[in-house]
Amino acid sequence: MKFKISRDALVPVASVLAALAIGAILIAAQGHSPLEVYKVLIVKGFQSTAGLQATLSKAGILIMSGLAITFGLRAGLFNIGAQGQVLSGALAFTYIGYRVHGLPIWIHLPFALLVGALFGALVGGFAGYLKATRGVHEVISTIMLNSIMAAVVDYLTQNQFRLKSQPNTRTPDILHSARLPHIFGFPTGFIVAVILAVVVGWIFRKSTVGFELDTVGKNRNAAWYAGISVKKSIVLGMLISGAIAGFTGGMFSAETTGYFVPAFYSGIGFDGITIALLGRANPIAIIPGAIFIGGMRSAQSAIQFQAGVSPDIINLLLALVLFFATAPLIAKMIKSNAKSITTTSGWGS
Amino acid sequence: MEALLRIENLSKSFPGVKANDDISIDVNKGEIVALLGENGAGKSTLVKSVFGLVKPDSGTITIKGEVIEPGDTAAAIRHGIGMVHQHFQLVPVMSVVENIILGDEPHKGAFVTKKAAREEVIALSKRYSLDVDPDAIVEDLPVGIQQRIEILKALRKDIDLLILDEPSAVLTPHEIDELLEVIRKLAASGVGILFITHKLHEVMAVADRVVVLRNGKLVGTTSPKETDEEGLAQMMVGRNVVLSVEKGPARVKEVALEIRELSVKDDRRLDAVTHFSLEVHAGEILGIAGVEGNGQRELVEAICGMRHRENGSVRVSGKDSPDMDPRGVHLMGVSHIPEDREKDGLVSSYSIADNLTLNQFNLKPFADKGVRNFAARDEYADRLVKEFDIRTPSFQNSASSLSGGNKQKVVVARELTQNAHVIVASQPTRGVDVGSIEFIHKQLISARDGGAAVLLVSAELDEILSLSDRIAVMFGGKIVAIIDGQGADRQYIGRLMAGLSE
Amino acid sequence: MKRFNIKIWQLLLTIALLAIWIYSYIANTDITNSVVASGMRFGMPLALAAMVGIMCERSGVINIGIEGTMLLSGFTGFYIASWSKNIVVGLLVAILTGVLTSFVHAMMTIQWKMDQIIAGTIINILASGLTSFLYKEGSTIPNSWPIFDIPLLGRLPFIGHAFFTQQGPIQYLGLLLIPAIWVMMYKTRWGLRTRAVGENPGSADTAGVSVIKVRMINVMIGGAIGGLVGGFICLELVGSFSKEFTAGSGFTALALMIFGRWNPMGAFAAAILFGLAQALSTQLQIFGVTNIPNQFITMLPYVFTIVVLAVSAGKVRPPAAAGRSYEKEQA
Amino acid sequence: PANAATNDDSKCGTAGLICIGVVTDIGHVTDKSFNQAAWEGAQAGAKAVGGVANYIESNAATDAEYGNNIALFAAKKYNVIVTVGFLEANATVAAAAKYPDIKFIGIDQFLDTTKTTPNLAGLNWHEDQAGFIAGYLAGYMTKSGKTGAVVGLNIPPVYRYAVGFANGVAYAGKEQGKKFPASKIIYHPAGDNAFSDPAFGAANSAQLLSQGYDVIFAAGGGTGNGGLARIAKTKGKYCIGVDVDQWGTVPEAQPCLITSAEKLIGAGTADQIAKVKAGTFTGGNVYGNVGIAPYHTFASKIPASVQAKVTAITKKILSGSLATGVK
Ligand SMILES: Nc1ncnc2c1ncn2[C@@H]1O[C@H](COP(=O)(O)OP(=O)(O)OP(=O)(O)O)[C@@H](O)[C@H]1O
Ligand SMILES: Nc1ncnc2c1ncn2[C@@H]1O[C@H](COP(=O)(O)OP(=O)(O)OP(=O)(O)O)[C@@H](O)[C@H]1O
Ligand SMILES: [Mg+2]
Ligand SMILES: [Mg+2]
Repeated sequence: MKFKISRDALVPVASVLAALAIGAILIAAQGHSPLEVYKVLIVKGFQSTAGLQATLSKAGILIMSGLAITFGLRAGLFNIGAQGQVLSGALAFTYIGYRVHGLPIWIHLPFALLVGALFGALVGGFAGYLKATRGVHEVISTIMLNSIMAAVVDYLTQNQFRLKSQPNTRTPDILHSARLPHIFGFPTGFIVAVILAVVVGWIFRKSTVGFELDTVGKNRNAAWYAGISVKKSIVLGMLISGAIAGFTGGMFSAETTGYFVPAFYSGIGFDGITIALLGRANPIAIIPGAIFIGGMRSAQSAIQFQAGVSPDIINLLLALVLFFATAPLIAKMIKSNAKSITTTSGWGS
Repeated sequence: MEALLRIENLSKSFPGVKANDDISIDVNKGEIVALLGENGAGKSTLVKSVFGLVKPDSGTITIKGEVIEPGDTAAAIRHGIGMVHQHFQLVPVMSVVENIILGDEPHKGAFVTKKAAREEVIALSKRYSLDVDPDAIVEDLPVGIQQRIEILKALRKDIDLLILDEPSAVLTPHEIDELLEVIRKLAASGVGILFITHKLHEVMAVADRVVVLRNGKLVGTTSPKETDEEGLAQMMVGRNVVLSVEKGPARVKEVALEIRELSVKDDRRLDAVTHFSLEVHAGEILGIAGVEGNGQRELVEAICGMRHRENGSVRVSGKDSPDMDPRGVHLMGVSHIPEDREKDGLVSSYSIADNLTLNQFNLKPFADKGVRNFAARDEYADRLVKEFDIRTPSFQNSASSLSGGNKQKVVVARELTQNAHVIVASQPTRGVDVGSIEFIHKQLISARDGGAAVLLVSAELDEILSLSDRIAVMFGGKIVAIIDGQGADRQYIGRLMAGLSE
Repeated sequence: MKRFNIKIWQLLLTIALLAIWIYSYIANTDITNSVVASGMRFGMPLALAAMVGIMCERSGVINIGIEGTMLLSGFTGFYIASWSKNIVVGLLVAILTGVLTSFVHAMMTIQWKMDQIIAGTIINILASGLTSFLYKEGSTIPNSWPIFDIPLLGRLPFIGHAFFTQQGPIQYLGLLLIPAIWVMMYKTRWGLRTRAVGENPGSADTAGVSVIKVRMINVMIGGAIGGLVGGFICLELVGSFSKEFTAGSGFTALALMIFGRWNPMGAFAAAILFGLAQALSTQLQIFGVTNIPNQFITMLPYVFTIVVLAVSAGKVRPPAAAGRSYEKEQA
Repeated sequence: PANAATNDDSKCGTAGLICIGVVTDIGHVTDKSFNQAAWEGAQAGAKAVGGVANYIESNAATDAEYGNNIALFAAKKYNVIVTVGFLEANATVAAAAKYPDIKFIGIDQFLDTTKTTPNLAGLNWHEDQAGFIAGYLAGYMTKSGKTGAVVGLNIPPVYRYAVGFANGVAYAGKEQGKKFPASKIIYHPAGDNAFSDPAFGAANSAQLLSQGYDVIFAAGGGTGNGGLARIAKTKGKYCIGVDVDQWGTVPEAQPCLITSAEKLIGAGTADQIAKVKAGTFTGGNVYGNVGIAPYHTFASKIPASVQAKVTAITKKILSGSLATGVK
């Protein structure tokens, strides 16, 4: 039994190795030294203090956006358009962050984050409401809401929320009382993200609400039979998924950007999907994947500068890792019985 | 003479179970062989191997002297095997015609010739006197009709061997008689028949030979001439089974379930139940007899709060029960054994333990202030698995690993251990073996004797007759008669069910 | 009754749109023609991308890797066209790439029974990583596909000018291909089997239809269409490959597929409707409507889609087996 | 280290050697647009002063990412760092304060000079001037009098290009005594793909063409390029590119491309590098030159009189004697 467990744990490790091996061939084919590239990757991403800081800071955001997607997946909802919720959360956070003066940090920051989460929840919850009451599929509504939110956010940043002294479109700087302090240089966002992961993990493991959402995700008819309000669960699932996404946008602003420009946030929502899938929609299991990806991302520039390889190698490596970690090839090779990953079955209409 | 079908030394294992263990069976031309066994004995696995749906681990299957490639359905069909499946293999959103022709469509080039297909289906249904509307969409049809489509599908090709895996589980007595007639006719025309059922009187009525499986092994062969129903049951279960239900007189108390002027619509928003009124007393079993599709499902769902009540009220122990609130109704003391366990009654990827507490997970002792208590759940599950003899290595296993009968036991165990005032049992023994039927019936009676009001809905007229203290016959969404259970006349009820006036 | 509801809404919407169309055609023929044609241009690549989804999902395979399929095909199509100095070769290679990409997707989902959402995500990030990693600047193609008028149809009254003039070959091809897919899906034996496999693979299997084969082939046909769209965007619309040129259209296409209820003609209508809303928002800018901020004008197609869906209500019902890999044992 | 011929940075830090590092905005030095132009300018500048040039492409639009990339150059003792795009503004200001010995050139970054250090120059352009000149040419080339612009996201530089263009058209119309309808500006909706949506550019251009618009300014990365390619397929219509001379970057646009509204990013960057070498680098907000690209084969089709008028108006605009009317 012990032996089997260690074999299952080997799967991700072997997947990473396999991805790196294929990556090495591609790098060598372009006339560079794979060894040098990987050295830079490890040194810059995981060894130096600055690198580790950047890694964990990125990992924190990845964990949070992964949690947003995970929360939906567990309730059978595919929040493919979390990006719109991230954006609205980020802008709402920023507005409170620069507009409300005179609050101490321990009130201002949590309050602004709460408002960010609230706005994310509004957007996500609206999609959930449309699904529960009108049967509008969340994949459509969230993708459409993405574009709508992009336009709304763009309008606000260009007008009411704009820093007038700058010719370019951006908001004023977020006040220090709404910025996330680093504790001894350690990215606080990462700690918050891990705590959030534990909370979400607990919800699905131990709480009745989590069980209700899970049941709705697995068999809607049985959930209804068992006295679970399917509609309420759908709204709740999207609401919380959106809240986490909005919170992620706020945290990113608080820790990293310092003011709001829509482009800062591109890709956060979609990254969350990759992370959630890599972690098999398990809130705790997404953490190592996020750290790994965070590390690769933070070493990306150094790889180009110091090793001369296109930084896009990182996205390629990521895809390969996801492929090997999920395809049964590796698992078969090392004779693991690790169950294949499932997220939702189908569109879970 | 060479046997038509020859199964030799067939074995098949699934993780943790040996479903078939070195089984050898012959079926001759024109012979009707009944395959008996408890739930999980391995009957379905065996016939699925013959039809190529399961690839056996070892053994050979020969038909008319030719070996069939294992695990190849198309080959089985080519060799003239037809099969009616235990679980319907129909495409719900397609028409009857489309379902029947699937796989071998009348065609011109790449195109399906709709007209020819339709004519073929009409002719087929005439030939076997199995009436179906060729253009109806399958999901709109009652299960009985769906079963007919399954049978027509299997009969469509000129087959040498017909496999029937519990074809009668959802049929009315009349339909069963028709089915048995079809089977006899086919056998007379030389088709070999392999017939799985849990209804022993059917076996006695048509089988030439009976083969019994237990725990994956062949335990004996007999024939209706050599034995009786009791004997068959004993062979299957390995012990004495009491087939007739023993129950004392009902000690009827106050009204526990009161339905007044209830109207309900079906999924297509058509009237399914209209102005329906009924009272069920504590301490009695009221059986609703009726051909499936006469509003029973909608009635049950409306009573249990799962379907909107257009009109009327449902009172439990004198209090109004809420509309569209299954939890609210449950909390008033209503238990519900749903007719479709796979769809409504279970979450198949959940553990047996979670399924045993599926509608109580939020109640004490299984949860407190929104936090679940796994120790309490497991203790409870352990007890129920033993008490209800649910065949599984562990209550941690997923419900999907259970055989049909054992899945049903999970649902029944969950619903009958909650000390409910009202028990709504919809098709509680569908697809369940005789041993388990006996067990479930005993449980229902003891619930009645414990003071619960039991509303029993069953397409199984025998079940209704043997359990009910009163019988309500339902037709077209209404009650057409209420009869005393004692000495009720089978023929008379049958006529009422068919909508014939007295 | 529910089904009936949907039909009424569809009917009302169709009538309303037709009325608006006829009215504005009479009021201002040129602009109406131009807007309708523009709607087609916006909608057609999306409609074709939605066909990829339909081919896959009708047979029970969810494909969220449409984006990646188009990206990879556009990439190879463009570079091969550039290298061979032949856009026909480029287009063929694009289609082949689509087939190969979907073959990988099919292996993952059908043979290895991987989670289908994950498989699609892998295709997407693999495509994005590969195309940017291998990207080389400075390549050009000798010429790109021309636009042209269809001789007779182009002169038809009412629809002729809007549908059959001044469009590229993909537009016209789409007008043939989409109905062809519809006919295939609803009139042929292959289509019947495909739908059966997507709804209840067990049923198809017990009828002797090979679930694996039907799925593999449909997914690969879908891939070919995806390759075609990717190739055409690079070889016709733009004439060059740019990174991430798909710009999320693969996901919009999925939304339109659902909007169109997994029906080829439905998705086509949805895509054209979406395209029309875009053309309309452009037209509002052309008319110089300045009292509404531009962001709110450009938001129109998205708001429109949500509103139409919310009002016409009716639960969408995906092919029942979509997303589930088929285990023969459990038949 | 990779890239061009002059990229060996092992000797950086030795006196007199100018080492130039370019930190791109999210995007690549091959984007056929401003990242590429800045990188080419840096290389040209390096060549002119006998220095070294290298680039790092940013992978995320965050201050942290930009800061890290700048730090990579600083650690290697580069002495000129070019940051591209206004998204990098904050990071550049912070880095300039942190590394007072390094000269910073922030492209498209308008500085609040009360808060910045003198080793930082914000290099900007009057896009409205380039747009105006291109529009003026369009005003003489249009036959129908109907002109339009299909552009990316409505952000200030894009806005200035587009409105400058419209004003230029109107000005030319007035000169000719014609009252043209206002030039139509079509913006891409907000979203991550505003500058990478060729299908949008193509479809919108086609919509304008079919309504008789005959000179179209397509400005906005991939979105604009899609427009150019589409316009080129309709005979007798003209298109105008943006930022760089798109004759080379979008060759399939050549049948319609009469010119491109350019901001001379490369020249501006090289110019600042030369100033560093000469010791005349001053920091603060500086403006680079704008103009329109050569006519290429259209030189023979655009009447000489029109060409002369355009040359004259260019002078007036650049000297400031004629205002574009864009705030
Ligand atoms: N696909 C499968 N995977 C794992 N175990 C299976 C599978 N199919 C059947 N089994 C197991 O094999 C055994 C035999 O099952 P089978 O369905 O053949 O029983 P059966 O005799 O048909 O029962 P029933 O009367 O309930 O239909 C059971 O223990 C069942 O749980
Ligand atoms: N095993 C299979 N599973 C699914 N589809 C199949 C299979 N074999 C063939 N098809 C498809 O079914 C259609 C008919 O092929 P098939 O060989 O079954 O025809 P047939 O019934 O033998 O008809 P004919 O009378 O023309 O010989 C074709 O579109 C073919 O591609
Ligand atoms: Mg069975
Ligand atoms: Mg044949």
